[in-house]
Amino acid sequence: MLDSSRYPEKVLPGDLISPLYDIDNNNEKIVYSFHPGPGTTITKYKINSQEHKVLIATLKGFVHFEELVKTNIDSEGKESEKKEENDTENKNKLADELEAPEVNSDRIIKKYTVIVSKEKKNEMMQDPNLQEGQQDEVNNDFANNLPKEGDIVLCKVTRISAQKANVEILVVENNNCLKDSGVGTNGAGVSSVTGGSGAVTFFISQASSDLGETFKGVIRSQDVRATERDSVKITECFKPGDIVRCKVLSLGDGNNYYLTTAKNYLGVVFAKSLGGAGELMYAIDWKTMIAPTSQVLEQRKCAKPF
Amino acid sequence: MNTQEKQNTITTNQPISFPPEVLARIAPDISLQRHLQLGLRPCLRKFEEFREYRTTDGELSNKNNPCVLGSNISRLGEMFVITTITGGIIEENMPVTEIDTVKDEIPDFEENTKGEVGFASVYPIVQVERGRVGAPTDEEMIVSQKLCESILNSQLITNNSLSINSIGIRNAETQEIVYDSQKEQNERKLLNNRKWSYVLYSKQQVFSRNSPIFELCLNSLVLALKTVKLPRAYIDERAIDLKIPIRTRGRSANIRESYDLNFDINERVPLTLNIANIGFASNFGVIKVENSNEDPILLADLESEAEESSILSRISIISTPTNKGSATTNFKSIYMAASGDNVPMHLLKRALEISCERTNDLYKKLSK
Amino acid sequence: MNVQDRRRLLGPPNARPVAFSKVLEEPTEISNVSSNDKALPYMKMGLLTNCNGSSYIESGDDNLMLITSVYGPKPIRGSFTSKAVLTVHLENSIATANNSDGSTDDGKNFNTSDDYKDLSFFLKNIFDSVVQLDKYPKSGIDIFVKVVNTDSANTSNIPKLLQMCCNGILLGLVDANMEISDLVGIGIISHECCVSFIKNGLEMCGFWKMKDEDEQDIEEIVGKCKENYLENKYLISSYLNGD
Amino acid sequence: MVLSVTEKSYLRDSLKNKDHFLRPDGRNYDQFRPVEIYTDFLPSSNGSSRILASDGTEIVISIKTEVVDHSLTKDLVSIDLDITGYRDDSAYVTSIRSILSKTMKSKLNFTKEKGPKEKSVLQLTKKYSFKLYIDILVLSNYSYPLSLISFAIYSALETTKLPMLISSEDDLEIEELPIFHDYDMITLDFQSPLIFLVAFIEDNVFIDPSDAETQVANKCLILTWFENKISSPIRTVSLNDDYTDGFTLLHLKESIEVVRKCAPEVLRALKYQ
Repeated sequence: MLDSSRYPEKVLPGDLISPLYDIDNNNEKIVYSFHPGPGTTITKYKINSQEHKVLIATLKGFVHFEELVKTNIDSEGKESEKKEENDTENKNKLADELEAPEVNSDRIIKKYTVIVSKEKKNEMMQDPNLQEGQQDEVNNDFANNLPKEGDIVLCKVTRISAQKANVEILVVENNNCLKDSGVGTNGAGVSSVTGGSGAVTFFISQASSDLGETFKGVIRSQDVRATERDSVKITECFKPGDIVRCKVLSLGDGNNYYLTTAKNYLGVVFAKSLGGAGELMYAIDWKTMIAPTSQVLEQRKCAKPF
Repeated sequence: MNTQEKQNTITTNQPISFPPEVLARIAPDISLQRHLQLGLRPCLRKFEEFREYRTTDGELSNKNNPCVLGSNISRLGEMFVITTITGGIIEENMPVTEIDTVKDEIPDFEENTKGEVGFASVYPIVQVERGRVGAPTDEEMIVSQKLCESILNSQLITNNSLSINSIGIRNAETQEIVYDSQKEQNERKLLNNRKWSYVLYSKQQVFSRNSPIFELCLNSLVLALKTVKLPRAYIDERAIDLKIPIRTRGRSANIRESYDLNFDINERVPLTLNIANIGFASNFGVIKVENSNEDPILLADLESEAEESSILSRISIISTPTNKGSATTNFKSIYMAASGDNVPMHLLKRALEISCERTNDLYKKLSK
Repeated sequence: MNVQDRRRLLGPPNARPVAFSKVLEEPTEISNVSSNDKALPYMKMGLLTNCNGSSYIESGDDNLMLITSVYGPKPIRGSFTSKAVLTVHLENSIATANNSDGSTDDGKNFNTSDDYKDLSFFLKNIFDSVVQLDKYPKSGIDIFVKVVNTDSANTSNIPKLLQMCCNGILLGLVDANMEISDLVGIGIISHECCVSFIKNGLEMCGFWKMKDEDEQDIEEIVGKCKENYLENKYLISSYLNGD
Repeated sequence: MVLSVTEKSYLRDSLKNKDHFLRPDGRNYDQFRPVEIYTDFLPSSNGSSRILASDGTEIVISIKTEVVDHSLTKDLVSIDLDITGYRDDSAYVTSIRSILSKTMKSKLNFTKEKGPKEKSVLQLTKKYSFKLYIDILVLSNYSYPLSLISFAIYSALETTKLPMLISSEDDLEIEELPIFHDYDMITLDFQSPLIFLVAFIEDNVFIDPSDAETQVANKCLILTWFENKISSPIRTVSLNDDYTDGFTLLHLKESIEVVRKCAPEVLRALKYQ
């Protein structure tokens, strides 16, 4: 087990946390290899014209060591594969670096991801990869929660066309709400097209959310549902103003994230009837919603409400 | 996919739910209704409760910034505004006639007979800090205009209080400035009976905007105006005789006044305001709670995105405090837009009542 | 340039700002310098609620008040960028006499918008080297620094201003939980020279010297600035730790 | 031209090595690119110059003067800078303009003689001074032009002809406008500062970086050469967002050395024509 008391517990940006490799105090054979996670990075220090690579903190907070692989080298292959499914980017890059020490047969290598976060140790260890279940706690650590591949996001539909629906990403589910967007920062909710921020347009198909600037996304018609992808009619799935739960497919191009709703639990969660003028509707099956008092039925690609 | 299935079995029985912060972001109107149904507001205040108002006067108008004639920092909950007032002068286009000289000699005469004196305003620029640069937003423009009109209509500043009635003369040798009304009468002749008056500008920077800003801006502006001290103007003794119109270089072809008025950094006169007309503003919203057959409810001092974007029926009231002398309150301005739910009579009355209370409360607090 | 601004209420066009003839340089300035080291700045994080990070700094000695706000990461338009674009806007929000954003002021020593833009550019360069921009793809990080109050006599003290701005931005970034590789800081020695350091003074990331003074060896300058930087860094880190 | 990631890394590798330092155009670390300068070709201005760099950068400078009452006018230098392809209010242009105008202002107030005869270079009589209008037009711009602009200003000022004063210098008591000679001109007794740009990559320091080199440099240092010594402004600029490593005292010292070595030669070359 890693003796984390050897390393600082509370850090400020720029503080040294650990070298990239370290040897266990008691057992020479155990080598710890540290990898930068959120809130840490590798930097070079030059001391006496010799370069040393070390891990430093980039956030203010508490240091956590998360073991990447629980067992020794034998089962390492399987384990890491499984992990990589969930968290892709960092570890691929590191894979190369890992190769070298693995050759040394009699040493046991333990890999740790070093994380700096605002919370103290025990408070934060909840599974961050929950896909469907809901967390009650909202993680307000905003900056490190930009939408990334695989994230579930909640969006508002801003405009639709035959091929795609354009949306604004409001929140990454179970994560932060960006404080700096919203009516508060961009002036009063209603403003005219001319002058000023002019974020609001009068076209019904372009109902903007008055939310300042948000990350934009696009749901292409073939990403709306998993079956009969070619016969999707966007107008029967979304209407401007709907709140949609989507999954991020990719970072997309310069303007848009690519999103999908091709899962049961993805789709419209909130919609109002009659193009936003009516009342809140409820899903009765996966493609129909009903307004409770007026009994208006409308077509949507609904998210499973349970 | 193991985990996936596990998730499904766990969650099948519970409906989809969102944490309050997320719901407030994705569906502010629903979030607001849920709160109101519980008898709460999203900001956790009571329906008719205002946020705390804190203020600091005149801190930014010090020796180091002589250009700042008056200032105020007002804080309403988390939102705050920094108001600074600067000045300019303008030469009044007054024909040099005999009537003017008569008026000058008998100043009382003018006020008594005329009765009605013109009123002046300030020229405000409102900036909401929002992480953007560039042209002002609609809100900023609208609020600036409203502030300008409100100050004018509340008859707070008379034209007289802004006009420069006496001009000092700086002795060329001793650099001393003399404000001598006797001597000045004579000099006035030398100055060809030209008249100047001050123009007031204000700059208001709103930080942490989380609610409508007009009321806070107005209150802060009024308080800042109370602190304004106008620097006295003087003229160089030598310059009095000089009468060369200077053409300013460049594109503007204006002829600058030949008298170079200077301002005395040490000698300042407080701006006289019509104290009786000082009014404070408060705002209200009216909204109907869904799933209840009751009348709409009145919310004081709107705050947060949810309230602002879903409550479209608004009332904004400027009222003067009840003074010792006059027991009645004067309403300086009432603005109502029922673009959302209808506003019933009793709520409007209630709003007026509350606004009086609020004004009196503010006045008491601020005059301490 | 010459188009009249119709979006703001600028008042009568022929008005002239109330301007004061130059204030006599008060002899208190010498005592100011000596007390420079003692008065501690007042710092506060999280002043504003509608941005992701903010800070307020009031330097102890010369009434310099700064409000820093950090916005972002927010989306940027145009082509895909794999890392964030950082911008710094330094603004003097003290009302200038003519009331139009300080852009058309005449003749003051240091107030022109050009100069402020230049300082912003310099600060941006410093923070480019510490903010972990590649963690924020497709986004922009905007930093606004507003000078709310200052001794007008001391506006010419650019290094001091830069130092305070640097501190303010740093606290803002920490408040926003933005990933930064170091507590960058600026050390000053005089009214004309400052150096910004990272890695406890092992490396520099900015150098600023705009006016000649008495002959000084570069080594001496850097050495003295480093001392000042370490003092300043101590202040910042003890504030952050005490928080 | 914007380089691709691969090109950048190739270029950086060839520039960062101390032993196999190789610049894309084969220059030495202290070697300038050739420039061509033409002077005095604008008949309607007091002084002018045009500079052509080997990478195609072309700058035209015109200097005009005006006689002003220096008690009324605070700035005796006015600099107008226009760079093709950049907005006037972009950080790039404003930063260069701010550096230039501050440098010129501070250097022109420089006085050689101390004591009662002390006066600035531009002072004409006790009441009047020349005011310089320096208009800079960067026609085509392939690398950071600050250094070249300072060379061009130098050459332009060298050839600037000012009318010769024939009235009395002491006009404080007597109200009198300065009177000039009909055709005799004098030159300005002033050596304009030269601004040098030095780039850092890892441990290497080299002067006059080209556009490609600035794209991979960590930081660039601006140094000024005035009155035969290093002078301010000295400051850093970053000309790219990709490489932002810090630098050390060694870099500063080396760059000062390089400028010390190059500046007299550059000055001689500029004087020669």
